[in-house]
Amino acid sequence: MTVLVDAATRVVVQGITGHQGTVHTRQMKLFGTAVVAGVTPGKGGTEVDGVPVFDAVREAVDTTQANAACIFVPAPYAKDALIESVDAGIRLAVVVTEHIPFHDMLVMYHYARSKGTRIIGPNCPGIASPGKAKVGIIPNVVFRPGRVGVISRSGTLTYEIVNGITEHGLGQSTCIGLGGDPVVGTSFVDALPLFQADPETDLLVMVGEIGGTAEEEAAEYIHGHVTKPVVAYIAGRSAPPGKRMGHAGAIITRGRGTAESKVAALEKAGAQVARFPYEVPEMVAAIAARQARR
Amino acid sequence: MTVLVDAATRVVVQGITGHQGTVHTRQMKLFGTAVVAGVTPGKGGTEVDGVPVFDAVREAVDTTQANAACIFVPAPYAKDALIESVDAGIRLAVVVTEHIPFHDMLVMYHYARSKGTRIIGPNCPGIASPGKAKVGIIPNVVFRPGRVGVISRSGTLTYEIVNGITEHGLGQSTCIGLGGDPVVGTSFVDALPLFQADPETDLLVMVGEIGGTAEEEAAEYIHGHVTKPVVAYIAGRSAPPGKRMGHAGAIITRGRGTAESKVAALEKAGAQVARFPYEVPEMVAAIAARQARR
Amino acid sequence: MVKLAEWRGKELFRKYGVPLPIGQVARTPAEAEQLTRSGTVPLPCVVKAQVLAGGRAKGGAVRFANTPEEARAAAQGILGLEFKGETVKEVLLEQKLALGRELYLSFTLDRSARLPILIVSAQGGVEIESVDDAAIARIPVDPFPGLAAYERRRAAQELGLSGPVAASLDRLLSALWRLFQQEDAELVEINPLAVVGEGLVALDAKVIIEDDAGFRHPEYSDIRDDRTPLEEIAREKEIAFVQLDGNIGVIANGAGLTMATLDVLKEFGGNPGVFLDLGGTDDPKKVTEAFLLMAQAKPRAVFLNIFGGVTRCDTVAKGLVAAMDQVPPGERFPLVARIRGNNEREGIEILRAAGITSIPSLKDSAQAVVAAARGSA
Amino acid sequence: MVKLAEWRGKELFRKYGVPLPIGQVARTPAEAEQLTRSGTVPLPCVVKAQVLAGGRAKGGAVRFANTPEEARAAAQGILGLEFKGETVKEVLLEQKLALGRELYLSFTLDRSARLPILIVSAQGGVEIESVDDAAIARIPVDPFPGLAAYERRRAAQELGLSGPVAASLDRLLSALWRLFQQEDAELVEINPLAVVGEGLVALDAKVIIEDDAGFRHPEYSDIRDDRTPLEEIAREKEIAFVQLDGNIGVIANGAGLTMATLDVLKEFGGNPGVFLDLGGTDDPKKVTEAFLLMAQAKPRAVFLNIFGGVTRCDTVAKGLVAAMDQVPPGERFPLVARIRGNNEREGIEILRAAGITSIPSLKDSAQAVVAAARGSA
Repeated sequence: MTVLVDAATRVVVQGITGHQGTVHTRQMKLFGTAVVAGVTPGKGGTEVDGVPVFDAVREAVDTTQANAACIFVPAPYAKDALIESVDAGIRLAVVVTEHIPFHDMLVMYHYARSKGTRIIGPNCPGIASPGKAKVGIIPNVVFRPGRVGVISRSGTLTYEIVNGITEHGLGQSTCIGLGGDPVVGTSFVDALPLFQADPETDLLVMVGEIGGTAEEEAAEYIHGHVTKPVVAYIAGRSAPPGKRMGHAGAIITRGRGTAESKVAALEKAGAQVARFPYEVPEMVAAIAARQARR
Repeated sequence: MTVLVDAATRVVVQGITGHQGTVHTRQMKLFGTAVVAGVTPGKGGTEVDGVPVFDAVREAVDTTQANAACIFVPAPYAKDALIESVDAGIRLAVVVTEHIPFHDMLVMYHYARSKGTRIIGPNCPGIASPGKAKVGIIPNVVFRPGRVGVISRSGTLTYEIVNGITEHGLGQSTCIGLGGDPVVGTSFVDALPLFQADPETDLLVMVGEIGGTAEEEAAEYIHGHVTKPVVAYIAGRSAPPGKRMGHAGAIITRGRGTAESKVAALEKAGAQVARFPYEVPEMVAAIAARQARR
Repeated sequence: MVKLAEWRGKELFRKYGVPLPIGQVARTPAEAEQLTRSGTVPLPCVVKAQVLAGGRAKGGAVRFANTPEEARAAAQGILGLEFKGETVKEVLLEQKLALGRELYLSFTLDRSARLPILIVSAQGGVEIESVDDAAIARIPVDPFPGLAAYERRRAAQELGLSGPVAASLDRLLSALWRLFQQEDAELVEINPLAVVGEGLVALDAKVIIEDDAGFRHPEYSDIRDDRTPLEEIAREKEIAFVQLDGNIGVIANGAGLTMATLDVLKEFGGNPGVFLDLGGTDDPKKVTEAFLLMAQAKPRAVFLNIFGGVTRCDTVAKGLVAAMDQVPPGERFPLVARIRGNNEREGIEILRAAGITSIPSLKDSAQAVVAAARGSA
Repeated sequence: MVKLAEWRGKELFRKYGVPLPIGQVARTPAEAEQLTRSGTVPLPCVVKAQVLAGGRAKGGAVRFANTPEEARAAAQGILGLEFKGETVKEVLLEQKLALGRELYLSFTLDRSARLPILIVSAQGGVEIESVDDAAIARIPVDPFPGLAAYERRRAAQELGLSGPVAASLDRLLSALWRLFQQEDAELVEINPLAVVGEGLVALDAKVIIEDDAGFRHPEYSDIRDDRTPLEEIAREKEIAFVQLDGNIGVIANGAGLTMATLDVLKEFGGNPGVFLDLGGTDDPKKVTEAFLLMAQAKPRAVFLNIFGGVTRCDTVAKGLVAAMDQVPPGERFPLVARIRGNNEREGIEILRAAGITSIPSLKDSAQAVVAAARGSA
């Protein structure tokens, strides 16, 4: 196991017969992931891209020993889909679905937690460990195996930065896109210890956004617990206060959660904070070069 | 720690200003228990038998470092009282209250479990470890420190049997009265491993009743995991089918949970099964004598 | 345990949106005729005795009617019937539907799993106990997220339903789950649940409300169980009291000790008839009341077997002595007492002053009361 | 984010049983007079502009009336007012009560704890942001057991309430908690919550319903936010679109990348005016629609910055090229494109065929668009 996924990861895709489910099943397989099953109620017995489709997650797990779920089902049914996975014994559930009401997500989070299932997302690109497995939708092309761990609240900005790292001749150990919704299954603080403990990760990239206080909490955690170098970037420094930038995670509320407070907290914790996304790969490359010299 | 309680147990009594709360606070103290706080909303600042009373469990815990709760509050408020204890970080909650609706108890059980709090009860006599601590209402007079572990679904029948063991010149390591309600926080199967692992327990007494299948499940567990000798007694062998004997746990339903099936399962698992309560101390004494000779 | 009659269960079903045949209750033959004549209940119809016991169809407590006159005659034939100890006071008239398959469905508690459980079987219309275990599906439900969509889909699959009937089941299960929780039910059972066209209809309704949840449901306080008059008085006084066929009265405290006492009495050839569980009372008046209730059951001998915990021995002794004086001389009975535990010494002293000896051993005392019952025969 | 006007929030409060002053909405001065003359709203009364912005009392949007004529005059004075960008179309008339203390109370989400949170303060009646942190109590609520009695007691304690007022708070909190959950609210706020005699009354109501829960609440679909007309069109087409003061249009995909693009443009002296987030679309028609919407905002230059994931580069390129032809010649603007990621090569080829060069570096492309915006000024 690198972080959460590895070659033993066996994925069941919930909502596999939908457009996104089908497209990303193919992409996950091309990445080298063992996508062993799909689930769409009523479509049991069919196949998608060679992957057997079941009516229920329990059947899929019993038949294929799936241990991770990738959820594409529409928002109104996402809560139920997650509960089904949890009850079937799935330990890692990546929820790609966007627009899930946070009241639903509260139930999902606390139920999954009480049963020992980790959620990544919702509204997230998922997790990928190049050369091992991908559960989610991050484009395959941006990756290259390596020793940089990436944790991000963004979607496409993650791809942009991962791609930049790859273009600088480096690679990634694992990349997690946490999702930017108000309630996320895995936060920076939850993900940081996994990378700190991961022997395949040498340095960490953290991509944050304005809104919420997840980056400030991450900074506190880094201060006490993370010894690996951290390069951070916070998007939205120039965003106008009070306007939404596409999702609820990006509202500046009451002076808390501003770019300034996040940057200050991270710098205080010893992280290098990039001012622009294209500076991240440069900083990473410089640290990697120093690490290589040691 | 013997089993669940020991000299480090610090008890907060919820509903301390009620009749039962007051009486048993005194009895617990006489047993040598550190009863450090009581809680009755609106009575904060008063005292019961020298024990300070608080308005909220959180205050009691913050002030007195209580780590176990004994709940006497009336059934309609018991669920809330338990949730309050769980949220205040109490790890062991003995619920003495009877007549709690099982739908409430389902919430209590699953909520407590998700937060790592163990419930004993409801409608139970509680737990006692002679010479250490008692959380509950088992009469002090029946006990004597020793090496017999007692687990029972009954109330007074437990006292009767513990008393018999004491009269035979032996003593108890820990005695747990699980309560006979349809949903209990701790069952035989939950309690058995604690006694099996307890270095202060040499042999086990299990007092069951007709109704439910807790004894059959205990027998299965004993078969695979319990190496200490077990003496069992099942009450209700002569009870007429379909009539209630005082609580819902004592209904014989559909041929399952009969005295016969319980006795057979326990004997098959290697337990000695007494036909009458007064045989239990005799069997225990015989085993203890053999153990002493070794 | 508050068992609701079919029609009351169906009132709940209606409230929660469970589909039912058109129907109404009648308490007289004339009412039955009127309900069908007016079209309130469409013809042909079924006329069903409103009793709690099962097996009504076999027992002649369910009849059919094609005309208002037949409805009257059917009601006439059923009302007043004695059915397994119950007198029929109400009949339920319901339209007769063109039925498809008959299914079984219930929500109840799985004690071992500590979870509500949904039980379904494609073999409905017969007693579920008689159905092969392999034909019964058990679906546990977590009370936190509640009944999930995938669990409802699984139920449909187990019942072999699809399309609109499965959609009907989905709604029905959601409704029944809410009923189960909000009404504090121990059991909600539909047997048979019939496929009618592209939908489902609950032909029967069995709902048992938990006694302990009474504080949330004053609306059920008028419902009487199948208790004897003495049991009913005991219930009002909150004394656990069970009447059977034997002749020895047992007063004990706690369900387990009461049952153990019974076991021992049987062992020595005794035949216990009334058990009275004082539970955790610590009020001498309640003990007196309980004792006088026992006297009304006219036992040949009474065994008082108390282990004092919450209930203290002296309290019981005081209550007992107070009661003894109130029993009319002609109704007195031999009493064997065994009181142990909290305040044992004080209790024994009070009894001794009233001329009663407490026998410490359960074995000895049980033998004594069996002998006393024989002696006074 | 569906912000409910005070009167709509109070309709919800009424439905859930939160105590309110007697009141009603008027849309004309005549209606205001009539409501008070008929006694529907008792006098003296308060007349409040129904706008979403705060600070109404200071801004003259809240007036008082002792007679029907005064009510009319007050409504006359408020209706049609421009208040912080909103035009007042409704006033709420409410009886004026003899107020005791004014408290603050709200339910919202604590993102860090992933729990609903109850926030109370004894210092109500002012903006909660201005209250000292020490005077604000935060009580997290677990959604499984729901708001517990001890949490309600703690709120009463924090607010310094006891006796009947505390009992009133207990009921109010239970009602508000149900509203918060069942209506999928992001925020339910009462400020001020006034002590009136031995009870509590909600003088204001601020309820925000979560957009994403719209599928459960069609009843809120008619409520418009404070959007510009173009933003409203974008909302209908499900395109995230924000209009500000600058002159550079930005089309990107994903909130993070959109914000990062903004940051970079500002760095190079650009002044972004419209941001359009394509999100995860993979439909060329939607890209065309988005682009035409952008054209209507009349930017000086447009920056297309796409990193292909779910959205593929060729899809965007196709949609873009299709849109370019539909923009009237007079409304055309310089376009700088940067497309990376999935199907990058194909996308670049499509753009090149239409005469557009994709600049791979974010830095270079951002500088190019800033220059273009200056050039076309």
